[in-house]
This record gives sequence, C-alpha cells and structure tokens, in this order.
Amino acid sequence: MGLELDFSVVLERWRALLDGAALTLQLAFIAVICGAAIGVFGAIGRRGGNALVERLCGAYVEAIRNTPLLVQIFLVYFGLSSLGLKFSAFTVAAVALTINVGAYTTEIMRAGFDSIHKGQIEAAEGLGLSRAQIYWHVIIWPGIERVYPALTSQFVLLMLASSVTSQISAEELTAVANYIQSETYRSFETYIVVAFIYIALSFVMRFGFWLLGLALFPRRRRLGTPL
Amino acid sequence: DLLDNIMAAKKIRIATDLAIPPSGMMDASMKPTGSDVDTAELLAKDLGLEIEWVQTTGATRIPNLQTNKADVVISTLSVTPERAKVIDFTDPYAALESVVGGLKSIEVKDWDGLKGKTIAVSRGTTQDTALTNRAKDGGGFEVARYDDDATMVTAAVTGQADFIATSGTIVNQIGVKNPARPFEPKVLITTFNLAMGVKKGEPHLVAKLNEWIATNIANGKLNAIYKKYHGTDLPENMRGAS
Amino acid sequence: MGGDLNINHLLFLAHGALWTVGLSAIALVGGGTFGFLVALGRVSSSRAVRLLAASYVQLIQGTPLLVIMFLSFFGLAAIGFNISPLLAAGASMTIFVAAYLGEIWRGCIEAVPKQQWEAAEGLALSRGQRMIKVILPQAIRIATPPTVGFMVQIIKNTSLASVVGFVELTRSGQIINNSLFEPFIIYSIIAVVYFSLCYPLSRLSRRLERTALQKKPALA
Amino acid sequence: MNAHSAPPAAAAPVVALRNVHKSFGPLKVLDGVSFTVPRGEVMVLIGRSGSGKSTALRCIDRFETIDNGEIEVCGRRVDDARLDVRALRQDVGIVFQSYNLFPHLTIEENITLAPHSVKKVPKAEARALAAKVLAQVGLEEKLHAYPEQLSGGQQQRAAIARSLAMQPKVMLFDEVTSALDPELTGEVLKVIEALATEGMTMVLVTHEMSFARGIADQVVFMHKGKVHEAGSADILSSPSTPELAQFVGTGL
Amino acid sequence: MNAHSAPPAAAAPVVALRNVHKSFGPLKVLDGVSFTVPRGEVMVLIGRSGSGKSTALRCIDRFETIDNGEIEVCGRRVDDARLDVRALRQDVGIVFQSYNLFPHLTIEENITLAPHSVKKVPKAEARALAAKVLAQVGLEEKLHAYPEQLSGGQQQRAAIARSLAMQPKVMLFDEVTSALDPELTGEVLKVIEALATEGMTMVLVTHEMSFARGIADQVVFMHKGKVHEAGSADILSSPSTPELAQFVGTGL
Ligand SMILES: Nc1ncnc2c1ncn2[C@@H]1O[C@H](COP(=O)(O)OP(=O)(O)OP(=O)(O)O)[C@@H](O)[C@H]1O
Ligand SMILES: Nc1ncnc2c1ncn2[C@@H]1O[C@H](COP(=O)(O)OP(=O)(O)OP(=O)(O)O)[C@@H](O)[C@H]1O
Ligand SMILES: [Mg+2]
Ligand SMILES: [Mg+2]
Repeated sequence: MGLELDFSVVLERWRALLDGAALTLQLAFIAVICGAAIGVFGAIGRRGGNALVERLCGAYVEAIRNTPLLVQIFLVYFGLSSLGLKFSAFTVAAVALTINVGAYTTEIMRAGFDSIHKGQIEAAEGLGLSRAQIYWHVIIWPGIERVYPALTSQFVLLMLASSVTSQISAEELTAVANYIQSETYRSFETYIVVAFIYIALSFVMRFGFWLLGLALFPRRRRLGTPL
Repeated sequence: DLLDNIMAAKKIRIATDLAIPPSGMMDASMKPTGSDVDTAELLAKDLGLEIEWVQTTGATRIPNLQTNKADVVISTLSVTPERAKVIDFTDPYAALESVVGGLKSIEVKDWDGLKGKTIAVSRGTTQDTALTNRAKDGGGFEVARYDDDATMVTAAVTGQADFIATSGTIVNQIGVKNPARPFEPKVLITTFNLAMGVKKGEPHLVAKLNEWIATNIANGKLNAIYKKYHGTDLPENMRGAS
Repeated sequence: MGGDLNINHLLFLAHGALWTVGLSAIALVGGGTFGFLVALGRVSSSRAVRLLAASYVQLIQGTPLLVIMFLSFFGLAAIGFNISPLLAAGASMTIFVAAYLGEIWRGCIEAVPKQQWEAAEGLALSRGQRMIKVILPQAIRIATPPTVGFMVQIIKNTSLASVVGFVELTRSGQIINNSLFEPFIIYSIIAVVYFSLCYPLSRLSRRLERTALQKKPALA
Repeated sequence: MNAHSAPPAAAAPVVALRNVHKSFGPLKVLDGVSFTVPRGEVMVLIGRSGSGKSTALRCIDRFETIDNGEIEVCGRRVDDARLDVRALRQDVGIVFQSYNLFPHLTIEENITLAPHSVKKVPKAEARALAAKVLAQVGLEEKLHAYPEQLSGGQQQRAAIARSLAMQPKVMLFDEVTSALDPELTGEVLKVIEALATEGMTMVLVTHEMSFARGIADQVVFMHKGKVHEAGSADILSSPSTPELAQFVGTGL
Repeated sequence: MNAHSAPPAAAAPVVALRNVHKSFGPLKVLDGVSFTVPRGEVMVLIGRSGSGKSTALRCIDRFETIDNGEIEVCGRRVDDARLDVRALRQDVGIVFQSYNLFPHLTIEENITLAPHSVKKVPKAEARALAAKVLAQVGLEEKLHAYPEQLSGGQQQRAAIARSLAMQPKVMLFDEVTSALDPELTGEVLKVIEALATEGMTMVLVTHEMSFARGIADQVVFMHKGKVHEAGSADILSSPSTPELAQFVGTGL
C-alpha cells in the first residue's frame, strides 16, 4: 500500500500533546480524589440502615452505571447552561467524571466493606468503639485494602474514558489528537502516538497507585504481601 | 487506475459525514441530504454511476481514502497546503464563508470587539486553525473547541457559548432553535474553498472530477445546490455563467 | 434543517439500537472465545505464553477503545486487509473484550482452590483433563456474575464503533441531533434505551453474585 | 422496672441473668435462664453444641437483645432499651473463638485503639498500657508484629490482652481455645488461670473439662436453652442429671 | 544411577526414601530422610507441626521435587527428572486433610472420572467399580449425591473411595481425620483399618496416637526434618528419645 508514515509532523506538536496529556491526568486526578470520597460515603449509604438513603445511593449507582459517560456529560454540560449556570468546560468535565467514577467506586467499596467479617465488627463493638470509629478503623481502611486492585483498574479506566470530554471542549489528550489529525490529516501517525501516550499514562497511574498502596497499607509493605 | 475501476464497476464509493448540516445530514424521513450529498448524487448521475455511501466521521474522512475504503470524499474538505501533502484535492466545487457569529444583544463590529471573549469552533476545522493563529498573534480572545458543529451549536443554543465561528448559515439557525438567543454574523473570517478529496496518485480521476466540476460551475448547477442549503450564492469568482 | 422529532427518527434510533445489540453479541462471542484463550495463556505452564498473554492484556487495557477501533479498521487496511466496518468493529471489540474477559476469567480459574488442582493431579489426570473436567466447570460458576456484569460495559462501549462508520445507537442519536438540535430529548431517549438494555443485566449479575455467595458456605 | 435507679451495691453480683428468654424466629434458644456471678468469681458454662451457651454470653454484652427477663451487669440493666451500650462495653471484655484481631494493625495498634479512641487515653499512656497487658499474657516481644505473624495461640493471647487494656470489670470468653492445638491451648489457659488468680470476674464457655474443674467457682450446665444443672465444680465429677453425666462422659 | 533399569523385585519395598533432602528457599524441611515401606505394611508418620511429614508424603507422589537423595516407589525412581509422573500416580493414591472432592460432580462422577479418562475403563465398568469402592467405605447409597450433601466424614470416605477406584498399589493419607469431629473420625478410621486388613500398603500421617498404636507395622517419628526415632508401634509406649516422649505426652 502506498501509505507512508511520517511521524515528524505529529511529533513536532509535542507541546500540545504534552499539554493534553497533562490535562487528562489533571482531570483523572480530580475525579479520582472526589470520586473516592463519594465512593466512601456512597458505600456507607448503601449499607447503613436508612432505607431512603440506601434507595437513593442505589438509584445513583444504577443510573450512572447503566448509561454511557458521553450522555452523562452532555446532560450535565447543557443541563447546567440551560439553567443559566455557566461553568468552564474543565469544571464540567471534572464534575461529570467525578459523578461517573463516584458511582463505580461506590459499588466497589461497598463490596470491600461487605467483605469485612462480622467478627471484626463485633470485636470492635465489644471494645466499645462508636459506629464512626468502627467504620474508620475496622471497615473503611481494611475494606479499601481488599478492593484496592479493582479501584486502581477503575481509576485507570476513568483516565482512558476521560477522552470523551473532548466533546465539550476540554482540551485533553484526545482533543489535541483530533486537532492535530484534522490539521495535518496524519491520522495514523496521530493515533499511534496517542495510543503510546495513553499506555504510558496508564503505566504511570498504575505505578502511582502501587506507591500509594505501599504508603496506605504499611502491613503489605512490612510483610511483603502484594496487593 | 482507480478511474477505470470505478467505471468498470459502475459504482462509486463516496465518503461523507452525515452529521454536519447543512452539508451532510438526514432529512425528516432519515434520507441523506445536504449540499455535499446533492453534489455527490449529481456527480454520480452525470457519470452514470451508482453511489455507495461510506459513512465517516470528521476524523476518518482521510483514512477512508488512504486505505481504499472510499474513492472520493465529498465532506466539506477545505484546501490547505498542509493537507495537500497527504491527499490530492480537486478544484474547488464550493466555498465556505466563515464568520464569527455572536448574540445579537452584544455589540461587536470587528476583531477588536472580540477581545476578552470566548469563541466556540468545531475542532480542527479551518476556522479553528485561523482563529487559533489569530489568538496566538495577540488576538485577545479564547478559543473553545467542540468535537463537531452540532455540539458547538448546542452550546450556543443552551447558553454555553456567546460567539461561534462557522458558516453564516449555521449562525442564523441558532435564533430559530432558541428565539431567546438570536445570533447574527459579526466578523468575516475568510472564505475557504471546498474541494473533493482523492487518494494520492490518481491523476485520471482528479482530471475527470475537475472536468465535471468546471462544467457544473459553468452551468450553475453547483451554485443552485449551494443556494438551496446555505441560503446564499457561491462567491462571485466561482459562480457560473447562467 | 430537520424540523421536529418524528416517527422516522425513532425508527432510525431503533435501528441503531439493534446494531448496538448485534455488536454487543458479536463482541461477547468473539471476545469470549479469544478471552478464553487469553485466560488459558495467563495460567499456562509455559513462561513465554504467560508473558505474552500478560503483555497483551497490559497493552490493550492501557489503550482507549477508540484508538483500537481506529487502528484495527484503518491499520489492517493499510497493511492490505480491506475489511468491512462490521468485521472491523467486531475485530476491535474482540481484541478489547478479550483483554478484559481474559483477565476476569484468569482470576476465576485461579480462584478454584489449589487443592482441587492437586486432587486432580493425584488422580493422574492429564493437564488438559484437569482443566476441562475439574477446574473449568468450577471456574465457570464463579465467572458468571462478573461476566454478565462486564457485558454492561460492552454494550456501552459499542458506541465507539461509530469511528469505523457504524451507525449504532449513540451515532444515530448524534446524527438526528445534528439535524434537529434537540440535545435533551434525544440524549435522554438514548440514555433510557441504554439503561433498559443494561439495567436487566446489572440486576442479573447482582442476583447471580448473591446466589454464588450463599452457595459458598455449603461448599466449604 | 427500677432500672438505673438503684445504685450498684458493693455486694451486688457483677453479672445476673433472671429468667431470660430469647428466640431466633421460631427457635427458642434461651428458655428462662437465670444465674448470677459475684465479683471475683469464675463461672464456667458448659453444654452441647446448640444448647445456647454462646447466645447467653452474647446477651450479657448486648450483642443480642432478649425477648423477656432481666440482665444486670455491673449495676446496669442490659435489657433496658435505653442502655448506653458503649458504656456497658467498657465494663465488659469479650473474647471469641476466632481471635478477630484487626489484621491491618500491629499488635500494639490493636491494643491501643480502643483505650485511645474510646477512653481518650493519651497515645503514650496507651502504649505503656499495651506493653503492660502484653506482658501479662507473655507476649511483650510481639508489640510490633502483625497478627498474621503470630501463631494461633499467640493471636488468642493478644486478643485477650486487647480486651484487658480496656480494664473491664468482667471478662467473657467463648470457647477461646477450640481453634487451637493442645500445645497452644495450654498457653491460653495459663493466661486465663492467671487472670482468675488476680481476681478478675469471668464467665467462660469451654469444652476443656479438666480446665473447668480446676478454675471454676461455679459450673452451669446448659441443655436445650435451660440451666439444667448448676453448682460447684464438683457437679462435673458427680453429676445428678443423666444429661450432664452423659455430657461429661463424652466431653472428657 | 540405575534408574528404570532394575525391574521391581517381588520383595522390593513399595516405597523407599534414601537420604532425601528438600528445602523451601532457605528453609530446610527434609534433612536426610530415609525409610522403607514393604508391600502390605502400614507405616505411620508422626511429629509436630512443621516437622516435614506432609512434605515427605508429597515428595513420594512427586507433588514436590527433591533436592537430593533417592525415592523409589513401585520400582520407579521418583527423583528422576524423566519420570512418567502420570504413570506413578496411577500406582499411588493420595488423600488429603481437606477432602477435595470435586464439588460440581456427583460422588459417582467423582469416582469414575479418573478410571474412565485416565485408564480408559468403559463407562459401565467404571460405574460398577464406583459402586464397589463406595460399598468398601460404606457409602453405597450416596452414589448420586453431590459432595456438599454429605457430612465431613462421608466426604472423606468418598475421597478415599475415589483414590481406591484407581486401584493403587500404595495409599498415602495426610491427616485425613483432623478436620473431623470425634464421631466422624471414627467412621474414617474404620475404613482405613479395613484397608489395612485387606493388605493395602499405606503411609499415613496422623495425630491419633491410639489409632497409630493399633494399626502401624512401623512408626516413624519426624523431628526438624529428620527421622528422629523409628520402630514398631511399641516406641509410642516406650520412647527412647526425650523429644518423642514429650510429643507422645502432649499429643495424647
Ligand atoms: N443469629 C442467629 N440466627 C438464628 N439462629 C441462631 C443465631 N445464633 C444462634 N442460633 C441458633 O441458636 C442455637 C443456639 O446457638 P448457640 O450458638 O448459643 O449454641 P452454643 O451452645 O454456643 O453451641 P456451640 O457449642 O456449637 O457454640 C443454635 O441452634 C443456633 O443455630
Ligand atoms: N510450598 C511451601 N513453600 C514454603 N514452605 C513450605 C511449603 N510447604 C511447606 N513449607 C514449610 O515446610 C515446613 C514443613 O511443612 P510440612 O507441611 O511438611 O509439615 P507437617 O509436618 O506436615 O506439619 P503439620 O502437622 O502442620 O501438617 C513448614 O515449616 C512449612 O511452613
Ligand atoms: Mg457457641
Ligand atoms: Mg501436614
């Protein structure tokens, strides 16, 4: 075939690619932090006693998990502006991604919390710990530890999925790629380069989470048991 | 030779994006329509060929050509030297007048009036390139890039964007969709020539297409199609003799 | 442009939804078959095969599906395999799904207690017999809930097939929206259709998980 | 209905069950159980599997609510719905068969957790306390180990130390040795014996008859949710009901 | 290095370990172990937890490879890297503490699986065989039950029957009763006793000293990876090393 690859045109736009990758990571970072917080509270809500809260958290999780992220992003972006609330694309992208990953995190964390043996909770009750203290010391941290690999994967998936925010004018990596490829018509080269950048980003993220895991779960580090 | 193959098969594969009105879109009964669609249909009829539509999106118009999945792309391709390194362009069959449109209620007369504003464009289009360069050279405005025209227009209709850079036709549409936010053309960017795209190294096909384009510009048919969808005539220098 | 939403638009959407279902089915069959091989590769006795399978999984899981779609449709064509959009969408969904299902299933195979392997070994069963007669039947039981759960992701991910010219649910919605400019109505309809395809599967997966959990103490 | 009103007399029993009834659905598990444990005494609860021993113990620490009857622990009415459960549990230490140490915390962190977060004992003081109770169970050198690095017997002793660190007035033990092999069982029983010598009030469920004989001030034999026979440890050697005779015969 | 060359003499031992060494990383688990089991004899392996009993057993069936020494089973050199492992395992039956029945198969399917797929015994014949071995362990009526429908003792007996169906020349048992309560233990031991009476060659690891006394032709006491004391069952009553004395003292 007469297709000759020429990467120079793409690579000479490395600054733009770097900016895009940085924005992708930034979006992922914000969504992971806020999503994890939503996940903890969502999971507690799904487990804890109050039927109404349980229903609400359940509805949130189901609505998000069963519809595409792109549709969610459109509804948030245009929904807010129709109500007269105008935020930057970055803000909306971060909010939509947070809402999305929060639902998945809720589900994963719920499974982690549920996996804590009843005996552990009774032991803590027997020591007179309050409900909040039991959650904090006996359920949340060990629960997160158990599902840490699943959480990591979900967060990497979120980073990859953040590419759809290009649709609402967030200048992340895919947006930059689309720009470059329509400016130069070098589609293959662009997509190949971008694939490598995404793979590198996901390695970086996994490595980061591995380091974070070592810091969060000292026992694993001390005993050398992998997460 | 691609042209021989096409003529032998009595079938031409034309790639177009059906989600970029008014060039390519679906009508109320979900049939392809639009200025590029009509152009393609006229071309096929004149050459006595049957059309096989190849659905593309903005990003896949060129790969479709390069990998021989389509013979010709007729999908608002504007001609730039950069792009001409990758594919061959025919002579222009139409032109797109790009403007910056804005809310009627905001007073803007020229580029200076756009200082401090944010202008929405469709990512990677020639408008995008033009505005991005201008912004870099101290244009004083921000560029917000959407993936396609429709999203950009939706942003304008719902209030996310107060200025958009696109064709005048689309600018006028916004007020129709949301009477509370009427838009009007404010500043002319430039006029881009639109051409058909062909894979590199097919001089016969290009020549054939150029010949057809010349004929149909001369007889006014291409102008008629343009006027039907864009509401205005082609620029003077392209208009036929009719 | 367009006018108002009419029955033709809805039919067009329904047609798109059919393709979404069809592509999902292809992805599940193709990805399932290939993913099964990946899972076997991950637990293979050969180090080289294990490494190969692991790299495959790492590579694919680090790449957005959109890019895989693009590269497999146009990339294959560029090296001389001119395949139809259907084949390309099927191939890239297969490549993508196989990496994820392979990994899920490897976990399930490894979740079968080590003692079961040893018991089968002690009975002089060959490696193939151990896998087919002892390990897989048990792994399948563990694997059903997460597999059904993952199908929800498959359904949603088929939307990216638009890049190879596929007009499935999301793309048909986009096409309609781009002539009507009614993002709310149209995206809400799409959301509802996806939800009604995915939610039953989510529920089923949850139910299967629960029954699997209840069975566990009896097995132990 | 004089809950809370009477202050605990010095001579009042630390634990008292009066006609306690408890069902799980249709299953009657406790059917009018009464016993009292005076301060400093050791009561041993025996009986077949399913006779309700664990349930009785769990009711004392309010892990189960009862259907009927009265339970008084350290002057508190446990059957009162308004009971301050956390206050009760500061007075009562409970240790189960499965040690239930917190796997992600070191032994020291396991022990200091409750004193520090419940009783607000300062960190340094809590650490000193941890060293003290660990010495009591002979594990001083395991302060910084994680539970999984300990043998079963050591884990169980650490669990006992964790309860002791709350300085409870009464300790409940539910078959704390049945997951252990004979050698490890020995270690744990020694610790419990030492506690008895120091005058800790205790209720323990065990299947180790020879141990029961050695340590019990009072033995209660439960059968089908009822106290079937009770008395000093002597009843183990000369049971007066055929059920206990049979149980002791098989249980030895 | 005469592996494979010498045909098994009739009088040759069925199992022979000669100076076997085995380490897991830095941990020396078998440190020069030697013993032989003649045809039709029952050898009982005892010792504390961690002394290497299971490892020795697993080496015999090539579940572990050894670092040094020789193992001969039914005339085959197990230490030979070119050993036909599957052929060895047709001669050797092994039963573990955790019964390891295949949960997705009925008892009959569990039993017929190996004869049918390894030895190519026709289905009907394999079924007859299953009925026979199940009768041998007293479970004839459980043919069509699934493992989870059986009690622990029944599951363990079914696991023994599954091994027997391969008509092995020697059976290895690793603490087959330690997950069972005394009543169920009795059932399983009875089955093993019957096998001994029928002349099966067996090596068994057990903590049941009284059982060992009754059944063993030979007792091997392992300590720290070595054969510390060996002899007839009498050594259990009159041990000559302090370690065995202590072990028998606590183990009882
Ligand atoms: N939460 C519960 N729900 C339903 N039934 C229960 C519950 N807890 C205990 N039971 C039942 O109550 C009965 C008594 O249980 P309990 O644990 O008190 O017996 P036990 O004397 O401690 O026996 P073991 O020696 O086996 O521990 C048993 O039949 C048990 O199955
Ligand atoms: N696969 C392995 N990897 C590392 N160490 C092992 C492995 N298998 C056994 N060991 C170690 O080898 C030693 C001997 O183990 P083995 O199971 O043979 O003891 P045992 O005498 O059977 O004890 P028990 O009575 O507890 O079953 C133990 O310290 C054990 O931790
Ligand atoms: Mg109990
Ligand atoms: Mg062992």
